[in-house]
Amino acid sequence: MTTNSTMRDEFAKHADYLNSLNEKREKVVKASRDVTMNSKKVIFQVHRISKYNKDEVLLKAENDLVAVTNQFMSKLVKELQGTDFWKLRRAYTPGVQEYIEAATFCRFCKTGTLLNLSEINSSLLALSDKSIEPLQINVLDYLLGVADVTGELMRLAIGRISDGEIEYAQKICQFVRDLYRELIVIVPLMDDNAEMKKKMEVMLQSAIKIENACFSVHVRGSEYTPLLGTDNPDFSFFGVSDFE
Amino acid sequence: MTTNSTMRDEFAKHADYLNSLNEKREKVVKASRDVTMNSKKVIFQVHRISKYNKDEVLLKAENDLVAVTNQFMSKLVKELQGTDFWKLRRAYTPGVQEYIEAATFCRFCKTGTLLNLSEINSSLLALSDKSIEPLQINVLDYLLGVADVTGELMRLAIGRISDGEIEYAQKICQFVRDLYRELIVIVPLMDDNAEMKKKMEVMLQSAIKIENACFSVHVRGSEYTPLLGTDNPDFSFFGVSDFE
Amino acid sequence: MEKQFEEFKLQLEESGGVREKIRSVVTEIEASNRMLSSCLLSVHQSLPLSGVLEKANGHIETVKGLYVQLAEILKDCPGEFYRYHGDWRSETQTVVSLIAFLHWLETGALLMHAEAEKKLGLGSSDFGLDIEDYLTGLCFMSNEFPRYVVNRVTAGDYDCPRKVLTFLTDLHTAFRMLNLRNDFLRKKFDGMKYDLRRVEEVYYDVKIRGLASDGSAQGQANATGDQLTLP
Amino acid sequence: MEKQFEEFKLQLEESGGVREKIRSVVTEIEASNRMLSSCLLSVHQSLPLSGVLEKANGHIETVKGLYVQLAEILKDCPGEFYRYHGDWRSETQTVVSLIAFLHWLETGALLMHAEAEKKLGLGSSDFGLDIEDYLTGLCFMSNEFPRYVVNRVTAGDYDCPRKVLTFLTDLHTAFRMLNLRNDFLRKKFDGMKYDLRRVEEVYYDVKIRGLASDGSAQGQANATGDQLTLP
Amino acid sequence: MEKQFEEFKLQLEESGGVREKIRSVVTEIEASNRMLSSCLLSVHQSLPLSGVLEKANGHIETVKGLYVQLAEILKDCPGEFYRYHGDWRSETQTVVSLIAFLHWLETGALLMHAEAEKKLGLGSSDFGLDIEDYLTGLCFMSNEFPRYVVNRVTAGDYDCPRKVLTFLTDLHTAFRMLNLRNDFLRKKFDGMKYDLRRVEEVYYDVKIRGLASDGSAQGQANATGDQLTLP
Amino acid sequence: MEKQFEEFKLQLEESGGVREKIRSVVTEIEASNRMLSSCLLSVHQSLPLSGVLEKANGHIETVKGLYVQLAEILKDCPGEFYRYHGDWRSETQTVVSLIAFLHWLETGALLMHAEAEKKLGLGSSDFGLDIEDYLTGLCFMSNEFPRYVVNRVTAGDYDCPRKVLTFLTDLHTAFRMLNLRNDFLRKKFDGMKYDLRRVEEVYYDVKIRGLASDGSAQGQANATGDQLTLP
Amino acid sequence: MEKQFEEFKLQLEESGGVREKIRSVVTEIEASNRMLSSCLLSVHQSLPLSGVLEKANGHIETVKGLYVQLAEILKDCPGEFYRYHGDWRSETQTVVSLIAFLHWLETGALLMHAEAEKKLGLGSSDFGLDIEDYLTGLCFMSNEFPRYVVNRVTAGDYDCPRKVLTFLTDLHTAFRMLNLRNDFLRKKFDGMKYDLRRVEEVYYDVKIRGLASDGSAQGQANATGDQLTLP
Amino acid sequence: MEKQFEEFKLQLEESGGVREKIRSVVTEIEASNRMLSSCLLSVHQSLPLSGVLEKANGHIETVKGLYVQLAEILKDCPGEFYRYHGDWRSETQTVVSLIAFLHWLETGALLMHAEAEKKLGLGSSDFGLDIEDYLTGLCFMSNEFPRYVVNRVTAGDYDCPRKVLTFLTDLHTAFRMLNLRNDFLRKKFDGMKYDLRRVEEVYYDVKIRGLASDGSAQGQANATGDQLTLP
Ligand SMILES: [Mn+2]
Ligand SMILES: [Mn+2]
Repeated sequence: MTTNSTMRDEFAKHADYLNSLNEKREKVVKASRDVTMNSKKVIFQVHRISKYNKDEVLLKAENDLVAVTNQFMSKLVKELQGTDFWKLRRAYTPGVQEYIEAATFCRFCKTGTLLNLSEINSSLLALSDKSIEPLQINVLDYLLGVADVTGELMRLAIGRISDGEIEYAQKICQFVRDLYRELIVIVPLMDDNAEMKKKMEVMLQSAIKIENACFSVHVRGSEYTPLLGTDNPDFSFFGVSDFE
Repeated sequence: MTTNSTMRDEFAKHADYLNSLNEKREKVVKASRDVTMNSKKVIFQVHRISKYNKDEVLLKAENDLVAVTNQFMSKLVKELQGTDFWKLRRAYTPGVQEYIEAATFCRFCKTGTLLNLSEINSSLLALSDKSIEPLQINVLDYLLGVADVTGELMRLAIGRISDGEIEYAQKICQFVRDLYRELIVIVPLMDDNAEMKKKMEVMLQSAIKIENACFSVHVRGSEYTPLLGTDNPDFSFFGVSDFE
Repeated sequence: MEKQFEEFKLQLEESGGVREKIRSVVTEIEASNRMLSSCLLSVHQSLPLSGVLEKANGHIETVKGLYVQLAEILKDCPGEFYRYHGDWRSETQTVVSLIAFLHWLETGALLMHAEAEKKLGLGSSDFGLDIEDYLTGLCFMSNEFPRYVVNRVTAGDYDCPRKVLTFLTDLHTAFRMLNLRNDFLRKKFDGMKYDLRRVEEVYYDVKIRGLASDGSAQGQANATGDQLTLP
Repeated sequence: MEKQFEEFKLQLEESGGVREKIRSVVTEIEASNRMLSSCLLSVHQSLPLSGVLEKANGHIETVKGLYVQLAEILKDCPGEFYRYHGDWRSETQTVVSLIAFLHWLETGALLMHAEAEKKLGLGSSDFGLDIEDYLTGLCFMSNEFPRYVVNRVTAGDYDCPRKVLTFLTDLHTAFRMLNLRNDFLRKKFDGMKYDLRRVEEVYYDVKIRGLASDGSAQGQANATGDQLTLP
Repeated sequence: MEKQFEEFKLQLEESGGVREKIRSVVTEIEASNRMLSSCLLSVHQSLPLSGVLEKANGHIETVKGLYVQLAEILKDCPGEFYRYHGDWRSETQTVVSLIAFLHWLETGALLMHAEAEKKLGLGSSDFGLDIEDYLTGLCFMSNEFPRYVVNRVTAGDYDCPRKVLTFLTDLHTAFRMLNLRNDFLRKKFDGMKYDLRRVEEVYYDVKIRGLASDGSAQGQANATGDQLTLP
Repeated sequence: MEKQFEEFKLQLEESGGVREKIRSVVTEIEASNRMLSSCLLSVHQSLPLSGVLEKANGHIETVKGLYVQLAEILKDCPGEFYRYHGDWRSETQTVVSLIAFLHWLETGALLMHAEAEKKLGLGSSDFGLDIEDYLTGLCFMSNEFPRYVVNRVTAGDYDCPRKVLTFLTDLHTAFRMLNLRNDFLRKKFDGMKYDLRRVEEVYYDVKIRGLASDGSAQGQANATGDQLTLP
Repeated sequence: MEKQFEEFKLQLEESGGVREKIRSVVTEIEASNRMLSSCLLSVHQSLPLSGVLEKANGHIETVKGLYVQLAEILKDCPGEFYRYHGDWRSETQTVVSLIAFLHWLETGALLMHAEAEKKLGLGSSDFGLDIEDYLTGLCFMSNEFPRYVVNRVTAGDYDCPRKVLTFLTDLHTAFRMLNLRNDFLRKKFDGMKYDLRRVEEVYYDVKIRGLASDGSAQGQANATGDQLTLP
Repeated sequence: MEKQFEEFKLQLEESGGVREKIRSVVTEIEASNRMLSSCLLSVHQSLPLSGVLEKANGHIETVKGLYVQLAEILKDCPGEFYRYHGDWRSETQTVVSLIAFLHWLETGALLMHAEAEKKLGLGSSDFGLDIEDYLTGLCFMSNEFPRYVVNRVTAGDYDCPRKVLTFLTDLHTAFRMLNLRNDFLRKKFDGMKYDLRRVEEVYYDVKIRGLASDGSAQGQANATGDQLTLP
């Protein structure tokens, strides 16, 4: 019957389309998982920082990050080439977010600034085959990743105080607060902000944890300021440096 | 300091252990996803069955299943070799369950019987490197997979009735009921049966759907039994055979 | 930091604006769909088909105009079709089900993907008809048939079940060529089996009573008007 | 079908029996842990340490006996250690935290994984101490230190904070070598930072008041008994 | 500050008191609704209709008295009808569904909004019957019809499906005129089409078996009592 | 203080012991319920009823023995029935539903509360069958009927729906007399109307096709075995 | 069947009535607890203790009266104490926490179980104070102490932490004797160690600053009123 | 029937239009609230207070304008304030918390209900500030204080905790006068005691270290800007 075979031709096309879409999605999911796992390793590497090994530790972290970019992000980029990025977003967003988290974490530790989306995206341009449209990370994934980095910054701040680097901790505190103040205005504008709203709550808790740690150091230091005959609290007693 | 360096040695070992465990887990997850996707394809192939193409469709399905076993299950088996199977169970259970579902589905359509766990496990023995302990699917994953197959059997039964194969549908109905009656006694004995309990509810719903379909055919057929001058309902009117 | 976020704010406000524009068009699509659906529903009440079809085609023109507007809006956001896709997905599935049903009423044949795009004025630009939406729409269409044959038979049209049954059987066979994920579309497709079953039952009811024609003799006596002559 | 399920039933009942046996031993481990914990807690009240340690070591013997029983039970299920692992995981983490704390009180050093296994009578058979459980136990141990130093200082032992601080700092540094997943262990490890912070604060408090020895002169005057001489 | 909170205290106690009074009346309405519902349910068992209706009308008098009490309570809170509206909304929707069903049994016609208000003793004061509650009640009423026609046909009343079908079709058409928001009412209305569909199927069942009268010949033989003569 | 807690320790251990004993018996009850349930499920497969009933009654004997054990345990805790009641409540509701269904299969009548107590060996001591548990059990039993009538009809027993319908209607009417609180039991009872409705539909399906006997002519020819002769 | 349900109706109404009466008394207990709690809270603001205690004892008289009412209601339901126990359990735990805290303020000692019963007018009849409720109440009381010592120290009472610490340590030690099940009470008790820890820290704070008396010299200078002289 | 539904259509469209207008204004209120909130957050960073306040007051002007728009919309629906109240309730609670916090920063006093209405341009017409919304807003404001005092102390303002503590204690006492229902507001108020407790702890931390002024000596040296001089 003609109708029947026309229908069969039509659905044969659709079957091919669905099969290849699924296969692509699977490949993207796998590439995204690799990015996640290796980005996490970079983050742990940064946390190995201490007062004295800063440059060395960060150098290694940065190299590791470059490796993630070249080995795993490039794979993701390759799998995605020629696809609508928004269509498969749910398949790769976890990896991309973790990558953003690792990259912005490294940058903050290095320079105290926020790594911009445009910088990341231009570094991705290099990975793409020139002939096809390159992967560009969208604002939403960037913001979701940036929201996560505040949790790592909180951990970092607590560690810095332990190392006696009070000012470093205060810089982190300031940075997280600034991020929060910027984001709070932007969140309702985001496409599907349920996930982000949860992250904002976590971020606020992180900020409060840092503030409480700074407060604690401050009052403890202030108690003896007069005793030590100086106007500024002396935090040199903090940290374990003096008995090592 | 000695203590310090002893500690470092100790934790270096632990770090290696955790890193390799994570990598192995990732590989297993990926292999499991492949098994899932390709087992699903086998299931869809079986659903392409009709009154007339049965042998041909099932032959293709069985060949596809063999391919899943040789290409993807073998990969999973390879990744798992030398690991404690129970430790990484959560990483591979989705794939294994879907594989069980596909394999038991094929077998039922071919012979009307339940493919046993021991049969599956002996087919897996062939895939393993002889020197290392081979992967053997455990009872729990087998039962979870078998529970899922009843959903596919329900779909099959509805289709068979459409094709006029009432008796086939009734055979499926009987099979699903038997499975349910056997499982209901076993479920509370299973290790962590929350997932299975949910599946049992779905299974009961599947059984009821098949029963309702059989009921519907029966009363409709019975209405005209006297009219047709026979004792047995005549279902030859069901199915689209007669106008093609 | 501030500068980047300033820029993000602008970008997000812009895409928020796009969304707002889409929302407004989609609301209109939804209203038009309701009109179209309401109009098509009268086939269940055995009103003269020609009138129904004419009116329905009028509504489709409206919907087409709205899709053209959507496509226009999206033109300013190249590559972002799937970013906003969720905003009109459900309405598109509905409209596909309606125009495919209408098409069947008119021709007795399946509305192909390319034809559907054409009917909605799409496909030339980036803005196309997503295949999964098209397929879901077909499943929704299938859900209308059981009710349709019941009401046609009640109205005395005993030939309708056979035609519908042939069509649905073919459609179902074609669908089975697809490998679906465990998602929305598969669930909808599962429902199609039940529609098929129900239509078979009605066919059986008329057949066993000798009411159904065997399909060879077209144009047998029927008293309820012009609906039967079409498909 | 029936035959296979009959067999499954037997197998599952058997493993249910294993679980029941495990449950019963684990309940005893939990009780012993409570005794051990209760006994160790008295270090916060500055009772003479030697008595505490002796009593504690008695409890550990009991626990060891129970772990040997567990290992015995598992011997009949080769390769299924991780099948039942969840049933004693939490208690094992607790016991590790307690014996590691005790070990530190006795030696001032970290209880190594192999030592922990030995103390629990494990490691020779299939039944070992899971590494993640060991690490989690160490995190729990760390949680005890802030309270400990506070109470030691209250009791007049101004040298304790420095010792604890050195130990915890080393432990924290060692932990940072690990790449953790976003799981339970990572959350527990995150908590260790706060313990460290709290101990630093106490150390700062005694240091700034000139109460802390600088670590070079051991055996400075203290009046509260034998606790100080140990670590 | 204190003075302000003093005042708040009074106001909160006052509105708390109102709420408590409402709660107590609403509990009684709920109980009366259950009685009324239970009484109306017996139409499914083909008891003589006249007895059912009489008894039901008695219950309605009780409910009416309770609504008058509610209106009385609200008189002291001008402009606050919608403040407390949620407290009796659900019960009102139920009672509307019941009296509308009863009204159809008695007259075969739709209970109008104004009639419903009158039956409940409302409308003269600020306290009226919210339109959306009225409409929701009609949707609930519609849910009763499938069961009703099934049981009527079982009892041998083959004329009932046609009457109900005409009524429901008209009601459904009227509802379709409304532009409902995407809310509770809309969902309930969307459900009405399933009632319609089921009634169509029952009508189909009697029609295809030649059991249905064609509607022209009233008063054909029936043996199951007075229910048939009414609508 | 110490003496008081010493005493508490004893009392808590005592009630802990009671709970442990109960737990162990309840686990066995649950397993027996599963066996009984699995056995009763075969009525859907139209096996000869007598065999099913015999086997089922065997399981009931087991359950009865377990309830006697429970009652024995509780004898030592006068006045504390309701203290531990929650520990076996759910299993009791299940067993009531099973024995009440079985009783209906055997006699076509409702298992009375006193009969249920007797079947479970209860009622003589303090340990009785809580009324709400009994009622909840009846609601669960009701849930079995829709599936049962469907399968009976498929097996050719066209008289079953009428009998079940009469029984369920009576049961539902009896329940409606009760003023249930807004709780678990009420919710379960509210669900019973869906069972009733489904049975009505099945009865409708056989009735409209002229398959149902009218209940006057008992003992008509049937070939599918002994199930039909019982209720 | 009808007769049985008739009887059930009576029994359910009776127990419903009991529940309603209990509910009404419990609501009053809850309100009185709020008053008592509010009154006791002022100890955090260092108001003269004698006034607070007097007023608080007045509230306790009210609560006692309400418990006598409860006991009166339960008298008619012998053996059913635990049936309704859940209805007042939470309020009872609260009131125990309040009167135990008050008792400590007055005497510095733990309110014994028998004393608590007496204060609430219970114990003579079947209606007693459940031991687990009493213990849970003590855990809640413990939660108040950290806040209390913080505010006392702020108010200049540097001796309070030591007294509270002794009391809480003893209480904690006594609790540790108990073998608690893995339930609500156990969780609450596990929380007590945080209270203990916090009080230890406050004691540390005053001790390290040389503010704490060593406990031997009673009656040292304090300026903030009569609170210090009591416990 | 048709006429009635015609009328309903008009009424539903009217109220739909009102809702749409409200929605659009409320979206703007939410955005303004976000700006205001973001602006107020900078008080935690010890920027000069005067700048923050000025900017914040600008945002409040915007919000006020929006509330005037809302009131304008509602003017056409007399007596229906509470019908639509849920649509802006949450945003109103937020804005109250923000302006009350701002007011405290400026004056050290509580923003009264009448003042809040005035700040939002409300109160003259039917459109007022619901008391429960106002109170909920105050609870939200209270949640800001713990963080505020911590950051003020870090910035060297040791006098802030005492001031905040006095304010919060008074507010808490005032709230306790109210008999809150068991609802959202009650839960929010119950949370306020945690804020109070945290502020007490911060005050304790500065007091015990001799950092807090005793409140008698105003105007002591401080270097961190103008925040200290205000409250
Ligand atoms: Mn992270
Ligand atoms: Mn499946």
